[in-house]
Amino acid sequence: MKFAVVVFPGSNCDRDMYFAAKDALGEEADLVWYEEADLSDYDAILLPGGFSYGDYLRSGAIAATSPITEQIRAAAEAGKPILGVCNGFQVLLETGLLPGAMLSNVNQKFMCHYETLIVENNETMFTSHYEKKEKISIPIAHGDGNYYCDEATYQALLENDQIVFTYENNPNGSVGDIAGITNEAGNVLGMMPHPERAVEKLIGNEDGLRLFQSILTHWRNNHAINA
Amino acid sequence: MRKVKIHITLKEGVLDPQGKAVQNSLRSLEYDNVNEVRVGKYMEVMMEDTADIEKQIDRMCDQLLANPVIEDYSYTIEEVV
Amino acid sequence: MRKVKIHITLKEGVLDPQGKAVQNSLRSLEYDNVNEVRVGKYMEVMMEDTADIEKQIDRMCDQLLANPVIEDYSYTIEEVV
Amino acid sequence: MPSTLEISPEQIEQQRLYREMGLSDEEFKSITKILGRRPNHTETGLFSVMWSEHCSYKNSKPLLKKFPTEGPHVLQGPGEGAGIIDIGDDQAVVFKIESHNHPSAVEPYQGAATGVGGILRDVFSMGARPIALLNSLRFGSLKHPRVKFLFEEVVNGIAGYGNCVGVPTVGGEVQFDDAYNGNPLVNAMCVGLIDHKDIQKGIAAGIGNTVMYVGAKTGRDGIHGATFASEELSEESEEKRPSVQVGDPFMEKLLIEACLDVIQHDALVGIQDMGAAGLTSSASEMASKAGTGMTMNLDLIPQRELNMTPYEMMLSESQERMLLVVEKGREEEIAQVFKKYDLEAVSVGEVTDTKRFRLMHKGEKVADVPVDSLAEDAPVYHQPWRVPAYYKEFQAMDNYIPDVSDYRKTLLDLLKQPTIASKEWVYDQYDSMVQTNTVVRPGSDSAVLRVRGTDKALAMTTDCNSRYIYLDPETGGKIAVAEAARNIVCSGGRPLGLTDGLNFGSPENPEIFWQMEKSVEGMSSACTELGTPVISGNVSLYNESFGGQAIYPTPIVGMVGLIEETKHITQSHMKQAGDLIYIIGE
Ligand SMILES: Nc1ncnc2c1ncn2[C@@H]1O[C@H](COP(=O)(O)OP(=O)(O)O)[C@@H](O)[C@H]1O
Repeated sequence: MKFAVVVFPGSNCDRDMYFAAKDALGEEADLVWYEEADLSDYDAILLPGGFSYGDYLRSGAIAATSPITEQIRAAAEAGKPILGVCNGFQVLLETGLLPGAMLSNVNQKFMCHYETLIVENNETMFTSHYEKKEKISIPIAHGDGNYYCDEATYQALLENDQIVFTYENNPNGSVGDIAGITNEAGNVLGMMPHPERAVEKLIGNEDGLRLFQSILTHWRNNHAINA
Repeated sequence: MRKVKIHITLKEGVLDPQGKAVQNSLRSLEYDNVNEVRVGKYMEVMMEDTADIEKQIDRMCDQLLANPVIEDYSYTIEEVV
Repeated sequence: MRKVKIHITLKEGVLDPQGKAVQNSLRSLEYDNVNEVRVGKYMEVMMEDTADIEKQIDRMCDQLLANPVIEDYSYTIEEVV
Repeated sequence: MPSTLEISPEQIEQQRLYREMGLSDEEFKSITKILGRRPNHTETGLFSVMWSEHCSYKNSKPLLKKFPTEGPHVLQGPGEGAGIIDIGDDQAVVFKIESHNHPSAVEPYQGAATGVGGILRDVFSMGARPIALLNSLRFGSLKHPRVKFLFEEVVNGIAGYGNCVGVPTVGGEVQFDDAYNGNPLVNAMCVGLIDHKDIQKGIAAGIGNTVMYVGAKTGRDGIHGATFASEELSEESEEKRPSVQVGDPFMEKLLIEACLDVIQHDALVGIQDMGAAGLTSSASEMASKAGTGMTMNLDLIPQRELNMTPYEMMLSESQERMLLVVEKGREEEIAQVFKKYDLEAVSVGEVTDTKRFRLMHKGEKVADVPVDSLAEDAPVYHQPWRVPAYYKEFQAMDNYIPDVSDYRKTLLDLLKQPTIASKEWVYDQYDSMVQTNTVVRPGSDSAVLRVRGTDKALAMTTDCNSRYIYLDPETGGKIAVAEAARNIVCSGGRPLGLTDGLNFGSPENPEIFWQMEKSVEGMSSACTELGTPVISGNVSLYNESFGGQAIYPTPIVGMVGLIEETKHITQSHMKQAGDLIYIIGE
């Protein structure tokens, strides 16, 4: 399986994402610079964390206007798995590929530590290796992680099972303790916590690795059917 | 040349964490008569005049400067010599 | 009740990385007539009136809302009923 | 501060305007002698910043000579942007600490942020990828609202910059004491990783080669920052406020990536960041080190503001700027590397064989001075010293033995001290995990980062108990080095070497100079004993607050150690009930 990690100016978890796919998962991965990218050959697209364009104006806003978002949109429509982590999530919100918007953390501070997440939906292509309601420990590192959407959107998220991860102890004020959501079709996942930071025992734990394994399993199953 | 002054504010009903924090700080500095604070953005854009300048500014705001999910915008245009 | 509208802008000559980034982004979106963007803050403070309200707002700005080292501020006071 | 070209050499001399720039009468005289004429305004500016303590170490050089700086594994000792130590497998670790005390006292967020930015540039300009940041902070008593504000904003500034550039902040220390009420200390350390073949030097070699400027445009910010850092804080410091620089971590992130690309290009000859004293120090040092000269055309310098004078451009401390020397004729190839990141590399000058530093502006020669006179010929002062009265008093006292009756209460009281209490509030705001190498995060003795692709790891720490040093600088100096070494060893590492951040009051006060000398002697003897050479460092003097009250002597030790195998990594917390506890040592 072949992963593309899209690098925007100011992305800084791009290599971490690359190592997670390449070394921890053991699949092919490329770092692709946002201006030069041709995403058509890739099986999955990873939008890494960081501070694209310095987080100026609004986190993810400027990156969302760059031409590559058209390719990301096309890949989303084609049903490819797209994972946006942290700043990648913010970019997905700003492009409208996911509903809602991001506000600053209630305490107005950047925070970096492990949080316990609850797997609300293990029937997505990103979470099949988890149990439903399983508690996993994944690092967060963000200043603008306070997910906001209006009541109607929230109800729709609930009804369609789009809420994939919630926080056990909401650190940032997000609506409904939301840590990660998918689009309606279920192939675009945005989440604030960093699964790519939890893929090795040496640097913490492996709770995030199963997310990447789930993507691989999904791809393999699809591949077997197509082949 | 025109100086466009753009105000971007959070929509009513959207919680404003930054405003809330400022409000709390003001309260702890004993400005007891402060009731509510809302924080938004203010931009000054210098641009050359065009026939459809208002349309253009609207597009700029919709496309980039404001996020319609959470923000409203308004602007005034001044002539600069 | 008064609604105080406060504008906080960077002093002239102070680097505005945010404004610069927005400006570049507008340029790459082909708003070629945009020359310069400066980004500041806009706050709305609801407060009860007092005799020395202006003095109070000045103090609030100096103490907390603006950073006098790099920012200027100005405000208007409106009556709200 | 005069800032127009109109000021004539005569005026500068007669009205002693050089004093406002920080030059003494003696120094001005020797400049006149070096040039064989009076310096003009721009030239006076060049000398004033290059001869400031911050750039020339004129008061501290005699002390720095005492440090052991060599060892079989030292690849680069003090003198370049940062020191380098071999860690085997053709890899090396690069590190340095730097202070940003005065700017942080005036504008804590930007002061701390640009301190982080500066130390990062020192490391990546050597060709190394920055892999970790640490810091060492001192504040007054948290009872004072201003101190609380400084504390919060400094932490905020460090987080704002470090988090954005994607270098994890993995350790540090914070102490509070009334001695720092008017003068906080903000020292930032950066650690980088490099392959031997990539090591760069800041040299302007090759007559005829082109000098290129990359990064942010030059504005009027930070003019005279180096001199500012070499004076006591006073009421006037408040007025000098516009001299505080604003950082742009996004620009820095682009520079990191672009510079790490460009060092792989064979057309690159030398690279250095523009730190304190900006263009002046980077350009003159690069030429002086290579034994060459340099001519720059200031009209070509990218400028953010209108009508900037040569004086302003040369003294500006605008952040996020780098100076490169590039093989003649290959400028376009270098410019292409930067273009990917939307950065413009502009040719601004040429390397010459004249050993002179010449500046052109609007067709006129605005400066022409011997390069070495700026970078090498600053005066060196052996300040007089005197044993402080307080020290004699302390020595005469009996040892104080506290009378503890209620251990529980005393323990709780101790834990409530801000200096002892958990620093989680601080380090939770730092991204300590980005780059996914952090094995031991803040909260243990040292931070530990694995070296990806190997089974090795690096341990790192900053330490200094300034109260000990105040009480007895020589012993305290030894303790600071020994504490850092213990922290490394406890984490499973062998100490490799250290960087020092010497923060003191005014060297012109004989009692303070004595503190400096004694603590450096103490540190040096511990370094020799432990085999940990000093490979880089920084000196920050004149740390005194309004009333002339000096800070405690605070020579901070930043140490890095090598852990041969990741299985040796140990952490400081208790692992499980029933485990035995031992005390080793005296
Ligand atoms: N300013 C800081 N930045 C990052 N980490 C810090 C800072 N201050 C303290 N820490 C971390 O908190 C932990 C405890 O620090 P400290 O109280 O100085 O302990 P010690 O005396 O054992 O070194 C250490 O891991 C240290 O790295």
